[in-house]
Amino acid sequence: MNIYEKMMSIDRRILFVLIALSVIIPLLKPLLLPINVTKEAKHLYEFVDELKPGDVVLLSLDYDPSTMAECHPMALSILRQCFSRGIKVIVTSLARPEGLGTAEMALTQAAKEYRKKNGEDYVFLGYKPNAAAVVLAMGENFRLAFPNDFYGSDLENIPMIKGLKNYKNIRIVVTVSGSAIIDTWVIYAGGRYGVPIGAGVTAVMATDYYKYLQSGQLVGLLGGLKGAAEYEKLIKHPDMATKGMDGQNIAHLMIVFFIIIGNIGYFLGKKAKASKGMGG
Amino acid sequence: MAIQFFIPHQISLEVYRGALDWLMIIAGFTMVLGIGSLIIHHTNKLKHQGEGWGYSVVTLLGLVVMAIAGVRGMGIDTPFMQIFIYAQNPIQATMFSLLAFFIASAAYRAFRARSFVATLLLLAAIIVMIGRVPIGAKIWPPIRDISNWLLDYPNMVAKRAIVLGVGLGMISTALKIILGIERSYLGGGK
Amino acid sequence: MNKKLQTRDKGCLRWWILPLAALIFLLALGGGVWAQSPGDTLPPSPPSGVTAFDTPNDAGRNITIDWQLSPDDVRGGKTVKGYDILRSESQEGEFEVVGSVVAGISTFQDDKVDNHKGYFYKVKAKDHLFSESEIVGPVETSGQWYNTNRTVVLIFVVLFTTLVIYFVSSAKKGKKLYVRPIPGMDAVDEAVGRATEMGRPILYILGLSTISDVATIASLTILGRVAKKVAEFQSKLIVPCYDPIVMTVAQEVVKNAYLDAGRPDAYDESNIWFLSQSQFAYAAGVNGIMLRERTATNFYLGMFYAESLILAETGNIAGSIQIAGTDAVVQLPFFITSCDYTLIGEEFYAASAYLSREPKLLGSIKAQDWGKLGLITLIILGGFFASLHIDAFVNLFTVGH
Amino acid sequence: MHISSSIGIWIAAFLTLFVYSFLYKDNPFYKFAEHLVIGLSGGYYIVTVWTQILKPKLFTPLLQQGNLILIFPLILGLFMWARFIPKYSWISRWAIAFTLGVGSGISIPSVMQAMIIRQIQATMLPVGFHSYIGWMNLFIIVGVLTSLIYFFFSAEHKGFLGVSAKIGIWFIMIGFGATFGYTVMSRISLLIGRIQFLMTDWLGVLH
Repeated sequence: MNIYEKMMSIDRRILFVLIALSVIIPLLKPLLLPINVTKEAKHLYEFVDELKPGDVVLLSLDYDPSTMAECHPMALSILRQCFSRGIKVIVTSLARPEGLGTAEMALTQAAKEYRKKNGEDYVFLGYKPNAAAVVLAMGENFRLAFPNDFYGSDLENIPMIKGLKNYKNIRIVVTVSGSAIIDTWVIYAGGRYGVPIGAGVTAVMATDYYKYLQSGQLVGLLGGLKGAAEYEKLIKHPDMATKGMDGQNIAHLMIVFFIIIGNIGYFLGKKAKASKGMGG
Repeated sequence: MAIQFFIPHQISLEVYRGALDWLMIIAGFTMVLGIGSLIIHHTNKLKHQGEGWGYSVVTLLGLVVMAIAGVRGMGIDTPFMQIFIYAQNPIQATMFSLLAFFIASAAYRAFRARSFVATLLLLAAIIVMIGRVPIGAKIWPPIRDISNWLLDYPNMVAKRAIVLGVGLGMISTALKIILGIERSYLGGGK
Repeated sequence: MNKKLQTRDKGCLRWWILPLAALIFLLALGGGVWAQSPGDTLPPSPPSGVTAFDTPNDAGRNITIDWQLSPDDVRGGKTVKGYDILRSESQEGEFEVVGSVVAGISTFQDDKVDNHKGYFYKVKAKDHLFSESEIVGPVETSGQWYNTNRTVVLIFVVLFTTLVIYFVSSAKKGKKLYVRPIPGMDAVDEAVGRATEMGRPILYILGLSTISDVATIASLTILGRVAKKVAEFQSKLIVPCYDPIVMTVAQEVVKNAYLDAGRPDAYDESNIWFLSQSQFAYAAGVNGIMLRERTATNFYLGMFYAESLILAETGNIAGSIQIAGTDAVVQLPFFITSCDYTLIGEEFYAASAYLSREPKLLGSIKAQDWGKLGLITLIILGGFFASLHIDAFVNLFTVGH
Repeated sequence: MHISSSIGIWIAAFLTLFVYSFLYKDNPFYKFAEHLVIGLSGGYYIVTVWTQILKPKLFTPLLQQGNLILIFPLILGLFMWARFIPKYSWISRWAIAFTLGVGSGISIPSVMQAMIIRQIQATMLPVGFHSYIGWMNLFIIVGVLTSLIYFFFSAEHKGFLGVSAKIGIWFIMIGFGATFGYTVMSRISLLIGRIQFLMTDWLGVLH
């Protein structure tokens, strides 16, 4: 076996270990490479940053466990930004019933950090099927879509909701989503009721939603783990996404390295074979 | 049903919703058919004590436990959701993350610059992979803009052309089914 | 747009409109002048020019109310906080609030009405005091039978249907139609031959979708041709299935192909079986087959998801000839990099026609090509007009709801 | 550094490790997790199909509200099951034909609208030679046209058509490269998510 063949026949398990290490080591020993902030993330941050204490934001955590890796850090960052500035938050989760668990996790964690009280500083409305109908109903009145909050209290008895009727009392809707539900928000809540919309989506989806940025239908957009890390940087509260970003960096480099090694082996091996063929 | 699209009238809307419901009901039965053949497959294995019949017990148990848990409702605190959160979801999420490893292995073994077009593909992939993470801008700043440009223009253009072609293909297949020209879904018997 | 006031008595529909509009206009004007005295002790000026009409292009049960903003409703201005919309079933009857909007908005849709029943409306501008507009009505709603917003879709569908029918019927009459060679499909014979020589089986994957997916249908057609070749060459064909219905259909397709090839005796139903309906379990199962049976050729034709990479990479390692085709755009790059031939999107649909040479399938390919030519022309025209800033052409293609 | 005391987290962590053990090679632990998830997802489907579809759409209206027309989809659904009995499997053709027929009918206008008309409208862009956007719009139009020409089947790819189709396939390949790149990104993020779960929620070595 010559060197080229060796280069082309590394056991796949070695590759697997390398990939795993390129994620694990940066997590343990963060390099904290600088993260450049895109203008899409900055616009969203600035919009929320300009709100006054007491303003209300509707945050819809429309993702489920399968896209949690990318969406969860975004949700936490936005909640932290709101809570740290005294902005009140209404939370819904409209994509799938499985999303209830992840939404509640994010909300309770952020609320604990900032000692915020359910019913006074935030409300968790929960999930109802048929997102389009729910988004439209909330345009008329929150009580129409959600007579009770997630924990079963009557909306009339929740202090924070008093005086809030529909999107007109909301400064911005932010949807963090792993699915096409973002279209529903943009078309119905944004298009029909004129409320500004911001969004956080997975990396795969991000390219599909630039169109809404250009047309001004979205205030800002966070794309994938990178977008989440950008937001963590903006609110100066680095967390999971920032730590994960190092892993993402190194793992991407590792894969590119594999492609190059594989191709060098392939070409040199072909050349060697060709010259041998001529000799024989 | 194609005609319905152009008729906003209530009656037409009800026909449409009705048909959608019917399709869903039939799909429901088909789903049961799939689960039925799953159960038959595994009970057969059990009966013959075939290789790995123990795993069939696991499958059948999982199925029964989940179905029974579902009887008690689907809220966050129910056993159904708990099993979902702590068993079904981690396994599924982990299986998807296995792809990260397979991509690495495929990158090393399969992605060869065999031809000019394959080289184009590889280069675009590498640029996007590096350009989309912070370290890329550190190594070579313009790569970020290049990768964004690739995503915004050539990527969008190619997708649009494919979608146009696929769209026409889908419509003509649908027409052929309605006109009774396409019958291969019935098994090709003439 | 058929915005119109509809009355209970359809016969007197037309002459109604003008006097009514004029009356509303005059009254509103008068009201506006009367109310336009400043000071906070006075109510805001009422909204004017209220119109109510059956919302067009819908299923009925919806009335749109439009009005002009109260003169006191100015951005950053003082008084008007919003409007209430009131409805009654008779002109003198009790009006009830059916909705309200904030200042600056001048339209409302009332969707809590019944069809074929007259309604009266008025709009109330409010701050801490309020003033009401004139009453308008009666208006009634009904569902419309044709959605004018969708005319352009109808035109496209009709044109394309005509094309398909024309070319299919002319192909049936025996007109020769050319189809360009499609990479991979010419290799089918060779691949099957190679498998026979090596004494190894051929693996055919129909994708991971249901029978109603276009990709699955195209794949079944190709399966028929491949199976016929396999029967002629007396090779072995393995088809592990993901969907039980697709499986039973595939069995019939292969059985018929063996019949066509004159070798019904060689057909073995146990080679086409249901593997699993779980994505990763299916992928793992197929991987096992590829490595154990050392398949000579693998076909991956149909709808694929994330498992495409696992399948194609394993086949690549096993050294099989691989032919893939799908309309799943996200999966295509993985196939392209690890398969010998990959059919992209529509190419995959066309392959079934190319292989089978059936005139009716070829006819529809021809129709699709003409369709594409039409699209290209429209894009060029559209680009041309848009460059000249003539937006009317581009707007022709806007489809409303 | 606190190892989790929640039983659920421990179960989830072990199942995660079971699945990763497949990377070394196929083994009983992986098989256990794999068979478990097949069973669980089967059960999950049964519950969702029943609570979301069959009960609200079929049995409640049929039995309690006497909506007798729903007997037809019930029968068609049962026809599907005829596939189980080889002798009567032809009956299921009716159900398949109905499903496909109605499905095709519904799809034609919506595909025409979403995949064709909206897409060509978005391509009708103003071309200009004095601005970046103007040039890029020209680029988009040329790109879409040449890529579409690649999908011409009834004419030989020679001469002008050949050149266009060749440029078209370049566009398509670059597009696929980009898709590939960000698919990698997503998958790596998922992996990071799982490893963070193991290291944070379970072992507590990170916080």
